[in-house]
Amino acid sequence: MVSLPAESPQASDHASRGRPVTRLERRSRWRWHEILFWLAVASCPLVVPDDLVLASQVLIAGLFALSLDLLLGYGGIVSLGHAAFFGVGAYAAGLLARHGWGEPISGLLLSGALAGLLGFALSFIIVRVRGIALLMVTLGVSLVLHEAAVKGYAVTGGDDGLQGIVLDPLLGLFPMDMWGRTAFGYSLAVAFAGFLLARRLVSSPFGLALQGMRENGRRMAAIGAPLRRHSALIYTVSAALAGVAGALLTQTTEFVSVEVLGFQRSAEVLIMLILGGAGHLYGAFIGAAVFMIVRDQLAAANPEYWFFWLGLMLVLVVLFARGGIIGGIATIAAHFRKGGSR
Amino acid sequence: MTAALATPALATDGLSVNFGALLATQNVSLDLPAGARHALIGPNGAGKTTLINLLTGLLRPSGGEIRLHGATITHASPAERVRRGLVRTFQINSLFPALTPLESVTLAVCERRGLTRSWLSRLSRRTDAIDEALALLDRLGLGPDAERPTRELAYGRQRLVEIALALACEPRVLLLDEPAAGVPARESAELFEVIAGLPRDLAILFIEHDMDLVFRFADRITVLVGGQVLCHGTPAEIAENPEVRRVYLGSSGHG
Amino acid sequence: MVEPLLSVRSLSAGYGDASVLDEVSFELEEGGALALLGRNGMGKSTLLATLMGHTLRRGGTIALRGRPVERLAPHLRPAAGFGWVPQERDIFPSLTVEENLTVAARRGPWTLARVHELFPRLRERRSNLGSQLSGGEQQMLAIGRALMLNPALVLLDEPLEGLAPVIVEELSAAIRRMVEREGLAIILVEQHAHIALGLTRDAIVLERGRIVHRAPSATLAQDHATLERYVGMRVAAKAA
Amino acid sequence: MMVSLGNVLFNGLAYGMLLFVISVGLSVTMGLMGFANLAHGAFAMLGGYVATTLMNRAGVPFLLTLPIAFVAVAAASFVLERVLYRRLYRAGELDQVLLTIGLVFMAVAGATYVWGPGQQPVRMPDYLTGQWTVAGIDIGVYRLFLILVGIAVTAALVLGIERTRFGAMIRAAVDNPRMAQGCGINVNRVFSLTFMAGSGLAGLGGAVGINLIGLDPGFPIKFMVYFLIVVAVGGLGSIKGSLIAALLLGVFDVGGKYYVPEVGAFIIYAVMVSLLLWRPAGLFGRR
Amino acid sequence: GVPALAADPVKIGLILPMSGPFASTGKQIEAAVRLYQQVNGDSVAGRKVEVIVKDDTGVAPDMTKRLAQELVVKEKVSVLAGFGLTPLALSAAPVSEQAKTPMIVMAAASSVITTKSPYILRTSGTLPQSAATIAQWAAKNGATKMYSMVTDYGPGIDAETVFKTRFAASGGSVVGDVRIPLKNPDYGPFMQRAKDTAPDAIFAFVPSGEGASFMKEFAERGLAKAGVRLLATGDVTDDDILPAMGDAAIGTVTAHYYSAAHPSPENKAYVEAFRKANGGLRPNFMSVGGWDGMHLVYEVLRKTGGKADGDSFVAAAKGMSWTSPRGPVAIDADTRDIVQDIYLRKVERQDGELFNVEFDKVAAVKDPGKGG
Ligand SMILES: Nc1ncnc2c1ncn2[C@@H]1O[C@H](COP(=O)(O)OP(=O)(O)OP(=O)(O)O)[C@@H](O)[C@H]1O
Ligand SMILES: Nc1ncnc2c1ncn2[C@@H]1O[C@H](COP(=O)(O)OP(=O)(O)OP(=O)(O)O)[C@@H](O)[C@H]1O
Ligand SMILES: [Mg+2]
Ligand SMILES: [Mg+2]
Repeated sequence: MVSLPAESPQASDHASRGRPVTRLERRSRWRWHEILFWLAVASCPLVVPDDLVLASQVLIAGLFALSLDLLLGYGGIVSLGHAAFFGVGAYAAGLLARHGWGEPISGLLLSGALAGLLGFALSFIIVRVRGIALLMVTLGVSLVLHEAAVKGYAVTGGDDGLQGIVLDPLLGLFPMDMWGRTAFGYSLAVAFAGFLLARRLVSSPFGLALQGMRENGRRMAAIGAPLRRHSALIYTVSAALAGVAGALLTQTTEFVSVEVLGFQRSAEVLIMLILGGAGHLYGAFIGAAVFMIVRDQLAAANPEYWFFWLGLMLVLVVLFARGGIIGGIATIAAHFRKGGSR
Repeated sequence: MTAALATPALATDGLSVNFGALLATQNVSLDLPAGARHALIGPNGAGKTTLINLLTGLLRPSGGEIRLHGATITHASPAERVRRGLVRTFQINSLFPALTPLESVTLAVCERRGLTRSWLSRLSRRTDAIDEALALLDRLGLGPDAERPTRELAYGRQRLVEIALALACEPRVLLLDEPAAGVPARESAELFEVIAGLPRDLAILFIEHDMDLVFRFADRITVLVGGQVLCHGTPAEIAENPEVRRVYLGSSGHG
Repeated sequence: MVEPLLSVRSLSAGYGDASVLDEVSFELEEGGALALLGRNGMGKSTLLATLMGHTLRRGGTIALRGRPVERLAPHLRPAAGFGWVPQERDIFPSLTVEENLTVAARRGPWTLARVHELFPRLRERRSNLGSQLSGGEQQMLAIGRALMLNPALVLLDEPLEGLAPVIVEELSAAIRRMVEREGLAIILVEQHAHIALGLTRDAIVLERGRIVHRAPSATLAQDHATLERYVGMRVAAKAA
Repeated sequence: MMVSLGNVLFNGLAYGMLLFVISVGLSVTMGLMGFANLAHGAFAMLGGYVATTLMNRAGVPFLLTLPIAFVAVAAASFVLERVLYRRLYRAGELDQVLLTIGLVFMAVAGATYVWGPGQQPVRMPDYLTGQWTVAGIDIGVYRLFLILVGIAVTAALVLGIERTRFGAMIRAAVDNPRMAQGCGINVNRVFSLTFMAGSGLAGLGGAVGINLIGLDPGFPIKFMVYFLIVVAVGGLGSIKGSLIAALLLGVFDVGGKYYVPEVGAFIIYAVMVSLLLWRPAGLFGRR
Repeated sequence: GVPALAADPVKIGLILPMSGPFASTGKQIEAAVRLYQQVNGDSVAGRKVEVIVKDDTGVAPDMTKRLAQELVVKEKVSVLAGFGLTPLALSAAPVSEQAKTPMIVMAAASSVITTKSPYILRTSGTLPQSAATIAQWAAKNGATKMYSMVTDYGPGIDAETVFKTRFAASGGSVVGDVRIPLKNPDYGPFMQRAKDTAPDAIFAFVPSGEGASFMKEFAERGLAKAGVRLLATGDVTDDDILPAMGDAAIGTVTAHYYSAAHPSPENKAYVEAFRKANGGLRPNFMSVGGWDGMHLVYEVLRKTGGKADGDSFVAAAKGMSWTSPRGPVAIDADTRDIVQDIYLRKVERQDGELFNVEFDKVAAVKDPGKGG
């Protein structure tokens, strides 16, 4: 044994061992602003009862971005084709519902599982490449699926999208409604569940291993880390979450278009995540919210040229808030803690 | 001695590899009995690091075989070898810049104990792993820097983190590539005390250009030149060997 | 009085808002050789990096041959006369050995041929990528690269680290020659005090970013108490 | 059969050459400078608009618009580099992606505002239109012209970057800016020049491209993927690689559409993925 | 379905691709809608008519649906209108059905759309209308071997199927066909493929806006020289971009429901006003879809005396007919789709500009894509 003797009996309690609590131990505690965040989200139906449809789509995009954050923000595995999993989930849910499986929740889980399976399979070719090659391989896979969806007219409805999706009421009680009340409640519940899962994952020993892979894969191998296993696991989880998000979109809009597999979708989720700040979990939701709400407002104000202002926003964020919105907030906070030094 | 009969902890047979025209390793055979304190010396570019890369699976040999405690590992993956107790440090630091030493070492401990398989349990509950890491860092005098981002540590401190990472894997055969490089005299001496204090049955192969350390800690020495073994021997023998003096030691009086 | 080659006045610097050096002052005459000693993390590398303009300077001045350079852009300092062998070697991995040398080249006595002469190993590995060198070869390359700049003052951050004893001897001899014959000035950071002191005329000792001791190298080499206190000499002293 | 094959090859090569001329600039900025510049297509688009505007509004002859497009775009990129890009060299590639995507959005909207949402009309001079039939193969004059331009660009680049000390300087500056400065390399200047060259080429490519692939404000987004494929498959920073990758892409794209239109773009993606799995660093990747 | 006092305004939610690849469609329709209100005043039957424009970027059905929902829920619009492409219209259909809100399709052109909700009406046209017409004309005018090139999505496939059946029915044979991907940089290879099968004419459909590049390739590849004629739906020689196509386009025969050159006083006035209001922009077939959509709303409101709830609206709209700039049109009482004359036109130069000059027509064409 290299490590000193003495520890092991009452291992789990460090109060007895007179050492300060380390950051490692502090990192999985809930903080007040986290609770505040979710309360704020949950209060949407009271605050903005007319915007629940948008709110639910923000949550879905947020969940999608979250799934990417696990991969990118923690695992350091870039992907320009994450829509592949989103899309598979979306189509799975759509086809299930179309062919008689109208029960939403089981449909959601099934679709997620299917996407997860794809992720698992892909993880084995993914570990072989990195950097731009990785970007392009992921992108390539998603584009191949996109082409398949376009050509598979008979099954997917091709470029016209998949229609005729009918769902049973949620829990047998709540049908999808015009106002998006059910959609919002449903999305919120699923997104929060997904968040809890992700949060637990990143504060687990595996979460630390993920950061290790991000920092230095070569070294990870040299401390005996099963890299293939790790990447397979994270890919599966991330893909499954993405698939669930996709399925959620299908179930709340009762429509699937090939765009769920498109390059644009992959790029957008990446933008949202970076905008919010990768590697914080919350960045995913904040990014999605800011991106979609701003886009909505701009598009309403200036239907032809809103693109310009959106782009300007992104540029400004990069210039003034390195590491996305959360990164910016963090620096400002640090600034004040240091009593505004420098 | 005793190791002669017992199966060696680590053994290579005619190990070879080449980079294009350059024969970086030419059928190198060497035995490491359990408990060995074996030094590997030789001119710059002799192929020492390359040999370690072969042993740890970073490079695939073009010929020859590697046995760990009798079992062939010539084609095992790097991680697999580590799990079997064959651990190395890097000559040029290879660390987790953004993680703190504590995080890094805890990670190594978790990997060793297979804790990273569980992705739904809280790391913060594994205080035993964290304690082990802290203890290890203290022993290497890294306690004060345990929670600073590794990239901010002075070079010498980072060298120590290198070693801490290796030790956290509980090696049975430890390969050290110039562990003391960049660590000043006293610290490096202390470092080697720590290494010497490791479990007796642990076999150590270390590369070092600091002859004081080599001659104080090695019980056997292998000299590598141009990818080939020039000679094996006890420190005394090596110090005497005129060929070694010519190609490597120079006039620096030892022995 | 003759103007010193380098004069550093109450120099303070650090990284971000971490302050490392404070109020460091010293001078170095033309062709002088200065040993810079101190334990890990005391600021040796930071001092050299500051001379090259890579840290956040809080105050103080740096003058090379009377010309203030503390505000000079980093890429202009080699032209001003600085050469630098960083501790991590910082070889350009995607350049070949030869490119690593020529990319830095400036007119002067040091040419590719002469560097190859000093390190024959580099000629052999001429077309290797920087990333494919052995540790020691990288060290040689880093030194050769600094020399190709034909500087007036070379900052050597543990240049002997990871070199085989024979090479250490040759290189030490070479450095001594450069200093004595060619009037090249050096600042040498070296963990093995006895070697450092053997190669230099004067020495300063850093402790937590302050200069805590100055003395002629020869004197300091005998002053075991001080060395013991600030550097830790047990091993080294014995070997010296 | 042979004839159709000949046609496919010729048109494929021409199309590939076009992709090369546009993408090689990206291979330089992204490959050599390591800057994830998704806005590359926007520079190409700008080049295209400069050319069309000069031709349609000012009646400048086509061939003359090409160098102007190159210079104009290089100049524009110089400003952008100074004001925006430069601040992000040290930043992570994620921030770079966000910045450049933002620029793409702005460019798209800007172009719509100035030149309208539709396709730009272009009339090529007569000596560049029409086609000759050689041994049954239709040799489109304009496509022939494209191939020549591509060859010229390749020559210029190989002489200018791969054979010179400047190329080494760029790589050194990217590998380790701190040390590069320590070697007296003016990292900022090196980067500006490289960036201008890369963008200028994009502009040139955009200008010669209109006649083949059209020009509308969606351009930067429509072709982003193609440029990335060329750079990735060719291997970051390798000019030879980009050339071969672009030609492969061109031939496979045209061939796929000609022989098996049913599977459409499928082929090139499949080819790309398998090539990258086979050689993750690209055909001629350095790193 | 909120009961509206005759006092408060009738809101129309206009969802169009104002940005993105199909922005020109949105631009044309919006311009026509605004023009209609300019010309005919912004109130009818004592109620003010208010138009709210939303941009769905043309490629995001989920956004289209959301916008439709929001327009109904938040803005309380009584009519949804616009819809640039088939998938977008389809995604919004359930909204109109659930909310019983009339939905006027002003652009999207595949047949199925109107079947997806009992509240959908169409004022643009369907591709089968044009495709069937050109098929018959081709057969009558000596084309025997034809090659079909269409864009690979709903409308294109509609066009192809209808063209093939009708052309075959009238004795011709389609010797080959190809579906061009919707997002496609280069028509060259497809054109080459067509040329190599040596047909005596090509039937083509590409979305409005793509026509220019298509035409360029047709010329470049020397198909005309090889004696291959180009017969197409009007989308290919879209008035919006026709002027830019150059002489290459001259002689192209197309079938469609609107040409800016349609010789009628209504159209003269319309083109006049449209150009004046939009800095010389020439109105295309998209624009009349918008114009007639507004006209439909106004007429219905007149008829119902301002009642705008879904059922009375649709009831009133069924069978309604009027004279549009494009000529006589009517709303089919049972399919709610548009019934209109389909004209045969040839591209010619008239006082310096290229136009689709009409030389023949088939009167009152119903959508062949449905049952018929
Ligand atoms: N990837 C590579 N490609 C080509 N040559 C290489 C590569 N890696 C190492 N070499 C060469 O192989 C030889 C042996 O390198 P190695 O690192 O094993 O030397 P070493 O004995 O560790 O030297 P040092 O004591 O300086 O670390 C060196 O000459 C080096 O240039
Ligand atoms: N990039 C950095 N950011 C923040 N702090 C740093 C950074 N680099 C070094 N430091 C701190 O500055 C102090 C001095 O470091 P420096 O590298 O100069 O020490 P040194 O004397 O060179 O040590 P060694 O002998 O190990 O090389 C150390 O406390 C180190 O932690
Ligand atoms: Mg080595
Ligand atoms: Mg140092």
